[in-house]
Amino acid sequence: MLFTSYNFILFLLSLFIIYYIIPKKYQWMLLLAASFFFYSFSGWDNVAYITVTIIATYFAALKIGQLHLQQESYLKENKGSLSKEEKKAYKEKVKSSQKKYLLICLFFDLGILAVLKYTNFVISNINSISRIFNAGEISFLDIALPMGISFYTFQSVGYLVDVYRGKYLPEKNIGKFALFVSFFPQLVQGPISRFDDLGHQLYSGHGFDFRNVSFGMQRIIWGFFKKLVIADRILPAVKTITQNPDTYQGIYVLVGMVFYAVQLYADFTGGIDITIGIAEVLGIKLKENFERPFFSKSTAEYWRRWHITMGTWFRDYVFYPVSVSNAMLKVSKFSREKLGEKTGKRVPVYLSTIIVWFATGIWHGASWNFIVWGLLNCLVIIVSQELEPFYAWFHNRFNVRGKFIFKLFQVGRTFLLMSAIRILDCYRNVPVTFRMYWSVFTKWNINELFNGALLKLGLDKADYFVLVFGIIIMIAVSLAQRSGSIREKLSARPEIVRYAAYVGLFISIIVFGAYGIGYDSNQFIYNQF
Amino acid sequence: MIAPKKIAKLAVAALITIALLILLQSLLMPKYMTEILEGALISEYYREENKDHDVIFIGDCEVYENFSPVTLWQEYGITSFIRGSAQQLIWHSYYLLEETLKYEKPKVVVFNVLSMKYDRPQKEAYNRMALDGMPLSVTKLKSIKASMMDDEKFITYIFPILRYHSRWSELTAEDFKYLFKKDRVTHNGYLMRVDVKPLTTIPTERKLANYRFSDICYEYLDKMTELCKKNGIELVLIKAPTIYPHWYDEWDKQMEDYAEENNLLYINFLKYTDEIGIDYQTDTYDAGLHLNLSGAEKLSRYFGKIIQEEFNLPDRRNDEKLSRIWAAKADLYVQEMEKQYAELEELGYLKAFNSRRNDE
Amino acid sequence: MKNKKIIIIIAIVAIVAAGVVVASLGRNSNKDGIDNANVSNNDNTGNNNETGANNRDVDITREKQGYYFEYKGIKIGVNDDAAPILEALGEPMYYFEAPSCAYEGMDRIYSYSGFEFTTFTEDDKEYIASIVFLDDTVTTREGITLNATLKDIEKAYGSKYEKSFNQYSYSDGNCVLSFIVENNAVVSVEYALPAYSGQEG
Amino acid sequence: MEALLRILEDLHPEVDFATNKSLIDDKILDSFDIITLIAEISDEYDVKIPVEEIVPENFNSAEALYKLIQKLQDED
Repeated sequence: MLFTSYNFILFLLSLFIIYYIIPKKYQWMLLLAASFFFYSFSGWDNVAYITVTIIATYFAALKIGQLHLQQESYLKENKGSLSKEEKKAYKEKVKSSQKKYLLICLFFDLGILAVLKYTNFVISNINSISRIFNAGEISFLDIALPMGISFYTFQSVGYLVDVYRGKYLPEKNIGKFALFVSFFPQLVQGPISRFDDLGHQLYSGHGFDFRNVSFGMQRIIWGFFKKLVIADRILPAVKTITQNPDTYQGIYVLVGMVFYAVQLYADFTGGIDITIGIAEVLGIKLKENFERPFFSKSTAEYWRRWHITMGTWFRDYVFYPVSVSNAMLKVSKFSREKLGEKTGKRVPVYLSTIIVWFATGIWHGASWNFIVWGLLNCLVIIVSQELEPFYAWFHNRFNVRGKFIFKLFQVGRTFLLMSAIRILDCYRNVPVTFRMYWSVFTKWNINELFNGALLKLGLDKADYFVLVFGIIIMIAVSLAQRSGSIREKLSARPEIVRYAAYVGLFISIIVFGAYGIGYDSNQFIYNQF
Repeated sequence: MIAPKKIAKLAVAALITIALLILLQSLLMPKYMTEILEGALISEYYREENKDHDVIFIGDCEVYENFSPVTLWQEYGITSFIRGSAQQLIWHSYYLLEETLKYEKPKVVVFNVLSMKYDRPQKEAYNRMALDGMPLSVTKLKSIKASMMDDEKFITYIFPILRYHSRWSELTAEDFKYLFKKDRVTHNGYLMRVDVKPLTTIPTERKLANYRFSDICYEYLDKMTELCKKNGIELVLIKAPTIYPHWYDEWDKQMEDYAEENNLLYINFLKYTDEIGIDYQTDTYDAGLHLNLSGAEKLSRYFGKIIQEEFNLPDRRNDEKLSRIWAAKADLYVQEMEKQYAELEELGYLKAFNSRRNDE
Repeated sequence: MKNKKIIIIIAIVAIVAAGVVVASLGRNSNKDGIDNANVSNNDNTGNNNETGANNRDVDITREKQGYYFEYKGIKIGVNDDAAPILEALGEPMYYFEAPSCAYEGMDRIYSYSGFEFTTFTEDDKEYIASIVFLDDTVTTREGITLNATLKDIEKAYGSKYEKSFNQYSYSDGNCVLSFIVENNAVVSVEYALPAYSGQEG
Repeated sequence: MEALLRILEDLHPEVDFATNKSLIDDKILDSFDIITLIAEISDEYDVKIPVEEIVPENFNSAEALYKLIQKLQDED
């Protein structure tokens, strides 16, 4: 069921009403039922996959939790009678059996994701290699990727590893744990939540609080505005440009990049606003996933403000474990000896970064586009890290660091760089993308921007008018958000202004939204990940 | 809970918003006043104060282009109204009849059987033209359910703004002029056209794999027959004298058998074109697909005599009130005729019907 | 010290470049049908077909595949651009046009000796919707015409047809070639776009 | 403690690690620095900081970090 479908809106409204009618202690059960009902629309086989992941993770975490408790009580009982070595040996024994459960469950959960998502990709690569030796071809598996599998798998893995690290005890009630994994708003495209964050909120009842409901509703409407009025309206132009690389080159590639950056931002942040809005109406606070990413002045900063929960997930469950693992410590010792202290230190860090970015890329999609997307991001981060001394030299040569113009330059540079790399999502494959990058420099057709060619991209004057109107509002809101939440500020203003804002936004969605016959409302981009 | 004062404010705000949306909706919905007049046919019936007709026609362009209620009145004193719409399918016709019976009880209902050949919804535009004009009612909901195409959503018929919102960039003066009041484009449902385009060729008849009408069509025809029987109305099945789309003999046979089984009157005018006096060189405006004014008057004169005798419909021209009403209608009828002739003289074609064709 | 640092940077750049090169190896991996979740086209088709939006043959003499009719060397296939074909065939014997109600479309029928075809209009251009035989003076490229028998059809086209009532249809994905057989003699031969197949004239 | 301060200064000379109590919260130390720090500490104090200890409380100030190192030392 799409977020932008009438059924979903009906489902949402009825859920809100029932949620606040029934007694608080049944609220989490209602949410669980609603989440599975929502998920069943994407097919019962998908429900089977998510249930399997839930059960496997639940039992593995339970077992690991029990072992923690056993260890604690055992150590407390014979506190005095054990020597340091015995205690250490016992701990090792418990640790290794816990590790066994952890690895089995990880292999299982991530295995499902890998098989469903990457089999065809692997087959196609094998085929392309075998085609060189014109050996036979393997036929493809026709499995549709379950909705949101990448998100709920990562959320379950996060929970399992936290329990293994003893951060908190596992959830005893399988129903409650199932709700944590399948909580429908975040199921489709995140944010990827942590159990100690979301768990208790889901299970504790929430009374009707007008402020929550009104703020939540506003956020939902704001999300729909970005998705329907901006993202879906600019989509045809992005499609025209990126699906006909032979006709649209040179300046069009830049136009395509900027348009796609706008579309992806509006689509993804819009979807997350709807998600967080829904949770807020239900009295649940989800983690913010964006913090005005396009105002960041460097790539590293951009990746701390875009898709934050994914970033922190990869940092806590991939980057740190990898870079602190014994293997990596050995590498750092080896590199420090061979290459000297200063550069030697960097090798393990960069190696872990590459690993993380490769994982991020492949997680985004089963194709070389995304792998290269990840690696390019990694390259930019590493190069800018390496250029630190150059930056330092540059800054004390011309002290422009504070100047507004320089900040503007940095923001512009980061925006263009990120959009350029991000366009890999759209082009058919990597070579085409690189050909397009190259065409930007070689094919000079800037004049095409002004001779009305823009109107042939599937957008007419009216569309551009709406897009400009929408983007200006989006930028204005982001600027205002820097000094506090818009909704707080708005609630302080007189009624007429508030009424105009809420209803104006609502009506502009109804009238200017790109939905209905002729637009066929599109899935959220991140739905297919 | 929330303070009562706040609830009152919310209620007021909600009402204002709803009013705003209703206004926007009527602005954004197409008006069908200067082009594609066929879209305005259905809604006209509800603005007719004198809903007292002995004969009701239902069907597609083969009724609203080929019969003239004013002629039926002038020649035989028969009061009639045509509830036609562009490519009206049989389920549209049935539910339209069901709804009309809420307003009045005619003596005779005339249904053109061409739509028996369509066993599935054809085009969203035709659905909208057949349904948007109807006021919200249970019958309308049933009709919507029966006629929706796959990509259509039910809610967009309840709140048409959800469908027509994208027209904001195509609004013309017409949309503002006819925001609240609409002109009358027909004469009791007859869409007059005086222009002439002689018949040249009749396309060859193509073989079909299966000539039998589909079950769904027979189902609705049975429902229509049943509804008329229940209300003591005479159902007359007709096939208008048009040369395209082709009316196969096998189809004609099926309608004859059906009429016999349910003892209904079935007339295939294609067999009586000479008696009616139709001359396809002067009586059609699109080379034989539809009749023009002179053709429609001839057909009405011929058909009026049959149904008056068959069902002894009273000649109500002596009813003082009715004749005053119909005299006014006759004046409008003549004015329209003269206007169209003048336009034809001046432009060589009728603007209202040809504006889209020229830019095709 | 200096050159060691440069080696490191080169190494890292090499790793990334290798990734890119390998990717270009995998170039044709995206062509053969896997759905690479190409984000921008949300209709999830993933691989857009090579011949652009609508694979309509403009050059009438070009080699064609699948079912199409040929008359005096002029190749006429469904969904083809009608203009060049009309020009090549010259003045039709009969021409009939039928605007559907409220101008929601315009059917045009062009009749020639032995066959006729109807066209539909899209963005002010006419495309062929269906081709019908009028008599047995014309045959399909496989030699079937009116009064042939079912066996002849099966011999020419095999038996993988779809039968509905007495109509036997063969489809090549773009065009539906259908024969109506009454008491074992072909009475109708029609090439049609799936949407227009079996439509009465 | 001095060795620890020396390592920290080596990473960010401009920061006064003795007094600063919010190295993570103010985003002074990013994930790069944390990793290099862990590698340095494992050389200097021969103690391996496990992943579950990489939390803001332990890294927000030099004292907290040093307390962590001592805890890990007497555990082995």
